[in-house]
This record gives sequence, structure tokens and C-alpha cells, in this order.
Amino acid sequence: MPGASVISETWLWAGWAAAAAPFAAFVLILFLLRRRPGAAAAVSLAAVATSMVFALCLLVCCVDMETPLRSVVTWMISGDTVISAGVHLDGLSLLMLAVVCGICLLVQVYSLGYMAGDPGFARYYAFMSLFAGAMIFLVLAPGLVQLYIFWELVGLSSYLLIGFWFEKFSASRAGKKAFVMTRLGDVAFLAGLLLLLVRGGVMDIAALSNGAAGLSSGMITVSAVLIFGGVIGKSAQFPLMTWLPDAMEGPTPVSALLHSATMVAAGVFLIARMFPFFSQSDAAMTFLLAVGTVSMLMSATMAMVSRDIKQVWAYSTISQLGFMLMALAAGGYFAGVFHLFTHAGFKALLFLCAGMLIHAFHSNDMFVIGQGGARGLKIPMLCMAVGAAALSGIWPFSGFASKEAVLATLVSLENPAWLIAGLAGVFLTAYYTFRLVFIIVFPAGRGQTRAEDPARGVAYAYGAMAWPVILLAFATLVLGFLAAPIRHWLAAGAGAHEAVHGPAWLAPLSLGLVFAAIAVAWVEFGRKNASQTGFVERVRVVAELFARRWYLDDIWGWAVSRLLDRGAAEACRQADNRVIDGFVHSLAGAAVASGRVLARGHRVMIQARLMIMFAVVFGLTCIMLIWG
Amino acid sequence: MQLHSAQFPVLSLILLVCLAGLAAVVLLPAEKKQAVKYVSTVCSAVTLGLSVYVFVAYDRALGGMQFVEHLQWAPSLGVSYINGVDGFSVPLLLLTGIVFFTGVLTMWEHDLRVKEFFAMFILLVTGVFGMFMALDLFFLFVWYDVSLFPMYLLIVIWGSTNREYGALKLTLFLLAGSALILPGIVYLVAESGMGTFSLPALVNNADFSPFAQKLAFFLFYVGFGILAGVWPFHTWSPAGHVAAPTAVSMLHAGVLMKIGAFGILRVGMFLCPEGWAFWAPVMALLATIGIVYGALAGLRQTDLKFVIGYSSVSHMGVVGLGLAAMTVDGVNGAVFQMFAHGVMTALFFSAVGYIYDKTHERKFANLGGLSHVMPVAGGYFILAALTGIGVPCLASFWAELLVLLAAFDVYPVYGAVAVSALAINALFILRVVEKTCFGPVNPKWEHLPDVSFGLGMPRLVLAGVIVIFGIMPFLMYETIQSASMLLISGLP
Amino acid sequence: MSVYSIFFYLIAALMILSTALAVTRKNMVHAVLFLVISFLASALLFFLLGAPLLGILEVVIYAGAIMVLFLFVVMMIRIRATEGSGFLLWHYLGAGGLSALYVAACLLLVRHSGPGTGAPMPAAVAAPADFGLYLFERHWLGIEIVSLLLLVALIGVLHLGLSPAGQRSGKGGPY
Amino acid sequence: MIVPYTHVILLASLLFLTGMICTVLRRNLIMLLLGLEIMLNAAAVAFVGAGLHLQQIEGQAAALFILAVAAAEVAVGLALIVCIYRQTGTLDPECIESDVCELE
Repeated sequence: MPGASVISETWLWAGWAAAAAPFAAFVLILFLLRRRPGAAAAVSLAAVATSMVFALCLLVCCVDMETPLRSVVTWMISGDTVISAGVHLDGLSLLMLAVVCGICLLVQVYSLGYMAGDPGFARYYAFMSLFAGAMIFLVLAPGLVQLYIFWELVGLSSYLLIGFWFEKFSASRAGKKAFVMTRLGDVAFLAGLLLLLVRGGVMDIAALSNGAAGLSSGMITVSAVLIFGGVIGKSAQFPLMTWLPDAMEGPTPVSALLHSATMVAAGVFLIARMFPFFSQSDAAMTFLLAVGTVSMLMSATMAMVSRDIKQVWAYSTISQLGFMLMALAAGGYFAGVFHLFTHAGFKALLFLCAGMLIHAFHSNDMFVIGQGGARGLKIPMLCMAVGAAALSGIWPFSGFASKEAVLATLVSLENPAWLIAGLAGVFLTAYYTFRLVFIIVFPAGRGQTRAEDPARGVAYAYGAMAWPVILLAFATLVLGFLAAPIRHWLAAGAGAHEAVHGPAWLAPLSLGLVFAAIAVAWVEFGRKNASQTGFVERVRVVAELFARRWYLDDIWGWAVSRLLDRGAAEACRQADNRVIDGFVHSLAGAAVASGRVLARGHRVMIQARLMIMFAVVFGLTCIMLIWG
Repeated sequence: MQLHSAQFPVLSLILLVCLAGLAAVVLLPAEKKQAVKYVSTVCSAVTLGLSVYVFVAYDRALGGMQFVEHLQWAPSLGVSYINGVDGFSVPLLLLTGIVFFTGVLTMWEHDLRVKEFFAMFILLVTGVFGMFMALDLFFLFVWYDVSLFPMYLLIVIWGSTNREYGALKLTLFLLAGSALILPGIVYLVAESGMGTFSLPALVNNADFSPFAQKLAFFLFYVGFGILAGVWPFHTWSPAGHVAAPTAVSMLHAGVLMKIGAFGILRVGMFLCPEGWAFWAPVMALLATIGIVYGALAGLRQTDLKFVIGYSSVSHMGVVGLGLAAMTVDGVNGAVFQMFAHGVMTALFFSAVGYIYDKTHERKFANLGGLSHVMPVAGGYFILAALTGIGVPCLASFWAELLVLLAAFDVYPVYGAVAVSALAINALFILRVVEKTCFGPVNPKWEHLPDVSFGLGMPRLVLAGVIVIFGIMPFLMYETIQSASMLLISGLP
Repeated sequence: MSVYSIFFYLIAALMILSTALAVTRKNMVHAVLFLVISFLASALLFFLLGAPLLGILEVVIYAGAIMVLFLFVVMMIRIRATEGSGFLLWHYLGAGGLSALYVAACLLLVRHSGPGTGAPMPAAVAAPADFGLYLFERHWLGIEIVSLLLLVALIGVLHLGLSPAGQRSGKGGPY
Repeated sequence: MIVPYTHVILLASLLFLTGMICTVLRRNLIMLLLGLEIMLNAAAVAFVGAGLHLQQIEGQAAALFILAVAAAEVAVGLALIVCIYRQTGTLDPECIESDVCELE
């Protein structure tokens, strides 16, 4: 069918173009528009908008696509190793592409307001474009190596974005921490990838998924677990989770971008992308389930005691990512991916709302924001309420639908412990979400602050920030009802035969837990004369444990500074200075010393030397005469 | 080893241009500093152009030795003047051309004994060019030594921190290396019984016993390995890098260390394949230790140049690991890493050199916020750092990928250890970036100028090369492949 | 045994005796004088062995010029008769060993000597005129070189003698 | 008919030995030089004897050169000795290595 092939080729070009546009914008801004912020922003927005348009076109036109489209070019050949680049268009990648482009576009529009007047405005948009391009290529990758490459580039651009305000020590340090900790995971990823390449010789994800590589099951488990290492790093799971809350040092739109749909979601996306491959190993999936569960619960507890509004959302991001991983590991392909999409929407919404509040009140502390009169800002407050409801999983917001799907997959597992953990997660999520909402909406000293003008300092480009937020809130309302078409769409990708709706008791149970949690939060924070201390904070030890992130940072700090810095590294340095150089120096010293000894031999009286000379001559004569 | 004669002796032309530049610089009066600089720039630009021509004109499909020139020189000794390049030396010629050109431009503001400096510099480069193209063991050794001895003067006269120590250590180490190489060459030539130093003749016709190969390869490995920074013979390199002036550091870390690896490849592996196979596990072990060790030792350094010096040790370990794998991937990756690391280190040192010229401070604890003061210079520094970390789409990523791939194939344990060193690498290089470029601005440096367009040029060239070959690695791999396939398929 | 051989042994005995005496004298003037006797004896030996020109030159140069030069220097610097403290024991032992080695080498040489060395040698005389002609025919270059050497020695000695000793010890010197 | 060649050589070697012992065992520069002269003379004797033995006039030529060289050598050597004596005030060869002497 020649017509069809022409059409599909056109779509492939669209895919390439969608990915390339932001890269072009990056280069253009970096070299030509560094000193023209306005033009830089325009170029960057235009590029992302182009990608968005292409993504939507692809989404609309490929809706009835039977088989994935792909276009592959050879990037490099070395011996038998062929590394290729390309675009791979199927249900998952197209949906993800649309979500990524959408979030990128909205965040960039929002940044017009948020970042206005920043000296590094053009640089900001350059990095944003780089990020968008890398993320798009990652999403479209047909092969594991390409995925890894753009995975790393995403990490790089997140490093640059988190450390965007590099004059602040904390910001540059947070960027470094993010990069190094994700790198730690990536090392495992790379090892797994190389193992696959060496043993299987195939890098194509489709080929890996249908078992064309002919790997043994043990090898699959080992490489899957290694690749999970990359996921753990990128998606900030236990034990590499602590970089994510620190990454809040970046500008808020960056947080919104990184921690909703793009960077951290890349880990989940990888699992989804290679879902059939990973499904071949039960052990690896169980490992993933455990990791997801532990991270989900741990970070939820951390969120319960934080005073920093962005930190709360950061912890909740980890927690929700853990939730997605649980779903995927439990076999719920659709549940995990769907939660990824809904989460992308409402988490971006929450971050952007938080950004508006921070922008208005110049503080990250939710108590300060609440007392500053945040309830006066109608748009962010309403939208944040929508986002919070979605995060908690209240009908009819999008979070409800996806969370129910996740719980439904957990029900299907034999071991009920996972379901219980999931329900506990639901409870905690609702609790810390509404704790934050109540603190901001019903601040403790309500009476005094009323007098202040709530819209103080709001003479910023409000519109640029408000419209993306409103759009996202709308998406959050709608997305929950799109479960069925998305499911149909994704069905082509993998054997999605999991339950979307659990048993009848599941939805009431989870909703009941949510409302119970909200009630607890209300009692502690919302009602008049509430003490505004949570039940956790009453137990000092536990509060301390949660506030210090279960001492994970301390453990990592100890490992780096003691084991690595002062242990291994110092040992190497000392070995260099003492052992190797010491050996060399002693060699040199020995040469000098032996020279001295010989020189002393030459300093004896001439007559002794004369004697030696004679002796040598006559000795030689004798020798020659005897053996000559 | 197939030889394809040159229509036009372009290789000798490169040497001649260098020598002409050297003569011109020597003949100019010492006061005319600008003239000396212009002459050196023209000389380096022409050599760069010629090496680019060689890179482009090299016939990848044909492979083998091309542009071969053959002249009898001393028939009674079996010495002849043979030049030729294959897929291994073409990238390195290009690298030398690039680093030569950018090095000369980097020293544009240099003002102390300009004439002598550039004369020595050009002499050094001549030796390097000659070494990369020589196909006669005698000439190869002579060029090798020609490229070593100006180093001592360059460091002692124009160096900085602890220069006498650094220069002496470097020279003694490298001469110790020569002292092993020469017996190795003579032994092999004597063993062949052919009475010729010609590498193609020896490779094609000589039949060395396994013992001779093992012995000779060991000599070559240690002798050239000292120059290549193989652990534990690497300690000269950080000390030397630190002491040397910027352009010399660039050339030194960028090109000279490659000479060592290239020597192992060209002499050791071509002549003694069985020795290579015998010693490969040892090479892999030492290389892996070097990779991890360099990164770890770099973690504790406080001097910018020391950090780069140790990262060089780590990166040259990657080269060693690739060569030890004895596969097409490994050799490809190793040669590409030589190229990529050369350009990367040159950029690194030139960025550091700029920072040092302006601040006279190399302890990075005292720097800070330089990205704010000099965003472009800081940008080059960061780009070099990212290349050093092995960020994809920058040249050295591809090299590391292939080397690690080969290592996983042949030595899985070493491969795993080497991979984990990537994380340490990231940690220590980013730490330096953070301390140098980020953080609050030190008020002392607030008014420093950013890098000007002229001085930025060499850095731009280097950065461009890194990015071009990072995005289009096939440009380089096709060339390297044409040689490595032949080498590996010729193995017993 | 012919008259010549009696002469030879007498002369040889004289030479060895006077040389040994010369070597062992504490007083250097005596040593030099004994050596003069030894050289005169060797001049006789040269006559005996058929080299009259050499014998005369020996008398003129060795016993005459050189020994007088020695005597001159000895008298000039008027050195104390006592020498410095003797050598350590190992030095004497070394000298003994050296002598033993030397003797061994000589004995080996004698053993390896060619045929006819044990037989008495025929007497022959090289007339001074023939000898001179021979020299200037075959060794004219050597003669010139030696004369040049003597000239150089002369200049060197002049230079050494002219330089004031006190200033030469310092750095540089007057020149 | 005179003595056998061996006897001449024996004489020369004894002379040489005496001279050698003199150079090695006397702590006096002048005596050292004397010892050298004795050895040179021994060589000359050996040459003349060999010339007679082989019926070659060449041996006498060599002896002549020895004489000339000895003369030059003695002249320079004695001048040096005088210089040394002026500087150090001693003729002990050990003291010429100045630091050795200062140790005492």
C-alpha cells in the first residue's frame, strides 16, 4: 500500500522534527541570542510549540495505528556492534510525547512570568530547550542505547537547571547531588545495558521484549535489576531518593517540569517501555515492587513533617513514583502508565501553584505563606485545591481513576501486604496533602493578617502564570474520564490484561481512608484554634526521623565523606605520594647514594688508583695469556 | 600490512612545514615577538590544514597504510625513511594538528622568551608528527625522543609550581621508558635476522618466536606505557602537568600521552601479537586499577591542574583497557578515546590556563562563581568537565561506551569496576566545577574580563571538535575501523 | 760465555742494584744520584746491544738533562728528608699482590714467548748514520710530532713557571 | 754472541717492577716521577733488546721516541710538582686531595 507508506513516512518526519526543534532552539539561543532574552524565550517557545503541534498531529492521525512506526538510522558501527538512532512511534511513546510537550510548553509559558527579569533569562530558556529535546528523544527512542544517551542528557540538563541559580551554594550543590546520585543509578543502568549488548547483541527494545535476544532467565534477571538501578536513580527511589527534595533549589517551574512529567517520570517510562522484557523475570519485578513500596511509604512520612511547600510536593512526587512502580511491578501496565499521566498533570499543577504563592510571598514556608494571606489569591488557591484533591484521589479528579487502577492491580497479588502498604500510602498522601492545604488556607493567627492586602506584590505577569495553571486544572478534571480510550490506545503496546476496576469494596475503602485522613488533618490543622501540630510531630523521635529523611542523607554523607573521601580516595592519594612516589624517590636516592660511594672510591690517593690501574692491566694480560 | 604509495608526499610536507616554521622562528630576532607568533600560527594552521586533508583524503574503504613514502636512508644499517598512515594514526595526526594550532593560539598573550618558547614548541610538535607517521622503527624511536626532550626545557623555563621537580621527574620517567624501548627494538630487529628496521617488512615477513614476542612486548608495554600514564608509572604525569605552561600541558596531556599508547599499539601490537595476547590480562588489570585509582586520587586534590592530571590517568586507563580487550570494539574505543581525550584535555587545560592567567590561583577552594564573572570561559571549562564525565553526545562518551562494551565482553569483572568508576569520576569533576565556576563570587575576581573572541577561538575550535565528533562518531569510527579490523583479523 | 755476556751480567747487576738503592733512599739527592748511575749503566747496555746513538742520547738526555733537572728541583724546594707517615697495611698488601700479579704476568709471558728466545742473540750494531737515515726515512712524521710535543711541553712549563702560584689558587686567575 | 733475549727481557721487567714499586709505595711526588722514569727506561731497554733479537732497527726508533716523550713528561711533571708545592707546601700525594688532608 504505497499511500500508507507515504503517510507513515510523513509521520516519521514529524517525529524527527518534534525532537529536533528544541535542540535547534538550544543551539540558536546559546550562540546567537544569549544577550536577547525576549528573542530567546520566543525561539524556545516556538520550538516547543512546534513539537507540541507535531505531537498532537501524530496523536490524532495515528490513532488507529496497528503496528508501531519506526525510522532508524545507523549512528555508529564498530565491528559487530551497531548503534542506531531513530524514532519509534507507538501508543505509549505518542501519549508520552504529547504529555511531555504539553507540560514543557505550559511550564515555559509560565516561566515567562516567573522568571521575568532574571539575569539568566536567555540561558534558562536554552537549558529548557535542551531539556525538552533530550526528553522527547528519550521518549521516542527505539533502542536502549539511544534511550540511555538521552537519559543522560536529561540528567545533564536537569543538573544545569537545578543549579540554575548557581551563585547560591545550595543550588549548585543540589544540582551536583542530583547529577551524581542519578549517575550512580545510571552506572548500574549502563552495566545492565552493556551486559545485554554483550550477551544478547540486541539493543532494540522491541526485539528485547519479544525475546529475540535469546537470553537465559538468569541473565534477564541480572540485567533487569541493573537497569532498575537507573530507574531508582532517575525516579528518586530508595535508597537514592534524597536528591529530589534538594533539587527544589532550582526555580519552581523547573521543579514542576522535572518532577511531574519529565525527568523523574523517565524512570517509570523506561519500565513501561520495556515492560514485556522485565515481565520475563519475576524476581526482578518483586525487587522493583519492594523498592517502590519502601520509597512510597518512606517519602510519604517525610512529607508529613516538612514545612517547606515545595519539599512536600517533592516528597509526594517520590511517593507517587513509588506508587507507579508498584503498579508496574505488580503487572499493571496500564495502571502505572495512566497514573504517570494523571500525576504529570496534577503534580505540575501543584508545583506551579506553589510557585505562584512563592513568587507572591517570597517564602517557601507554608506557615508564612498562610499567614501572609494566601487565601486571597483565588486562582492559585482554587487550582491547588483541585490538584490536592487529585493527589489524594477524590472522585471525580484524575487521581482517583488512576489510583483505583493501581490499587486494583495490587489486589490481584497473592500477598496482601502490598495492598495494605498501598492503602497506607493512600491514607498518608491524603493526610499530608490536606495538612498543607489547611495550613495555608486556615493559618493559625487568622485575625491579625486579614488586614494585609492579599494581592500585595502581585503586580507581576500574572496572566502568563495563571493560564497554564488553569489549563492544567482543567486537564486534571478531565483526564480521569479518559481512562478507557487511553487503555485502548495502550493495549497495542503490551499484553494489558489486568483489572482496571478492583472488587467493589475497593473504591469505597480507599475513599473512606482518604476522607478519614482529611478529617484527621482538619482536626489538627483546619478547625479553629487547632494546634497546627500533626500527630507525628508529637513524638519527637519519629518527627526527627522523618524530618531528617530517615537519616538517609546522613548515611550517604557518611559514605561519601568517610568511606570515599577520607577512606579510599585518601588511601589512593597517600599511596601515590608515599608508596609509588616514595619508591621512585628512594630509587633516585639510591642512585645518588651509590654515586657518592663511587665518588669516594675515586677520591682515594692517586697511588691507590695507580695500583688499581696496574692491577687491571696485568690482570687482563694474565687473562689474555691464559685463555687467549 | 598493505602499503599504498602516495601520489604526493603530504606526510613529509607536514614535517617540512614544521621544520620550516622552526627555522623561521629561529632566524627571527628575539625582539620581534609578534612576528614569531604570526609565523608559528601560520605554521600550525598549515599543518592543521594538511592533517585535515589527510583525514579527509584517507581512503576508508581501501584501508591499510596510505600516503606511503619510501626512501633509502642508511642501507648498511637497514634504516630507511618510510612514512605512512593507517586508520590509527590518521585520527592522531588530526589531533596533533588541532592541539598544535589551538596551543599556539592559546599562548598568544604569552610574553616571556617568546622566540625560544615557540621554537621548542614547534620542535616538540615535529617529533610528535614524525612519531605518528613513521613506519621505520629507527625513525620512530628518534622522533619519539625528539618529542621528549624539549619538554624538559619547556617546563623548566616557562613552568610554574615546583617546575624543576616536575620537569626532572617527567624527563627521568620518560627516558627510563626510552631505555626499555630501544633494547626492545634492537632485540626484535636482531631476532628477525632480516637486518632491517622497516616496520612493514618486519610485520609482513618476520617470524618471531613466542618468547621473543612476549619479551619484546613487555619492554614496549612498560616503555611506552610510562608515557601513556599506565598505573603505577603515572606519577610523573600530574606533577608534569601542574608544572608545565598551558600550551605545553595541552600538548602534553593531549598528545604526548597518546604517543605512549600509540607506541604500544604500533610497535607492540603490530609486531608481537602473541606477546599482546600473553600480557593482555595484566594490561587490563593495570588499566582498571588506573581508572579507579585516578578517579579516587583526583577526589582528594586541591589544585585544578592536579585534578585534570589525575583524570587523565583515569581516562588513559580506558585506553589501556580497550587495547587489552583485543577486540575490534576495544581497539576502536581505545583509539577514539585517545582522540577524544586529547581534545578534551586540551580544552580543559586551556580553560584552566585562562583562569590561571587571570587569577593566578589554581587552588579551587579560593576560586568560585567564575561562571558569573566569565560565563564563556566558565562554559568551556564546564564543557570540558562534562566531556570528562562522559556525558553522551560529547566525544569521549562513544569511546568509553565501546571500551566498556569490549571489557564487559572479555573481562566482565574489570568492566564492572571500570563502569563504577564513572560515578566517582562524575563526583570529583563536578565537585571541581562547583567550587570553581559556581557558588558566590569571590570579590577578588569580580572585575576580571571574560575571554575575548581571539583568545576564545582555540577553545571554540576544541569545543566544536568535541561536539562534532560527539554527535557524529561515525566520522571517526569508519577510519579507525579500517585499521582495527585488519589488526584483529590478523591475530593468530 | 763470551766477554759480551760477562759485560751484560755485570751491567745488569749494576743497574738493578743502583735502581733498588735509588728507590729506597730517604734522601732524594742520594736517590737521584743512584739513578744517574743506573742510567749510565743502561747507556752502557745500549752500546752493548748495538745502539750507540741511543747510548749517547741516554747519557745526554737521561743521565744528563733529566736527572739534573730532578736534582735541581730537589735542591730548589729543599724538601724535608722525612716523608709523611707511611701507608696503611692494606696498601702494602695491595702492592704485594700487585707485584705477585706482575710476576705472574711476566712468567706467563716468558712461557708464551716465541721460538729462539732462549738462544744467545747475534751481535749487531746500528751505525748512528744508518739509524738517523732510517729515522728520517720511515719516521719523519713521528719525529716532527715528538718535536712538536717537546715544544708544547716547553711552553707549558714556561706557563706554569710564570704563573704566580698564590693567584692561581683563586678563582679565575689573572688572565 | 751475547746473552739470550730472555735475559734482557728479565732485566727490563725487574727494572719495571722496581719502578712500579717506587711509584706505588713512596709518599713523595718527586719519587713518584722518578719511578715513572725507571719504568720508561725499562721499556726502552726492552725495545732495544727486542730490536737486537729480531734484527730490526725499529726497536731503537721506539726507544728514541720513549726518550723524547720522557723528557717532555719530566719537564711538565716537575713544573707541576713545583706549582703544587708552592700551593700546598707539601709533596705528599695524599694531601693533594685537599679535603682528605684537611680531615687530618
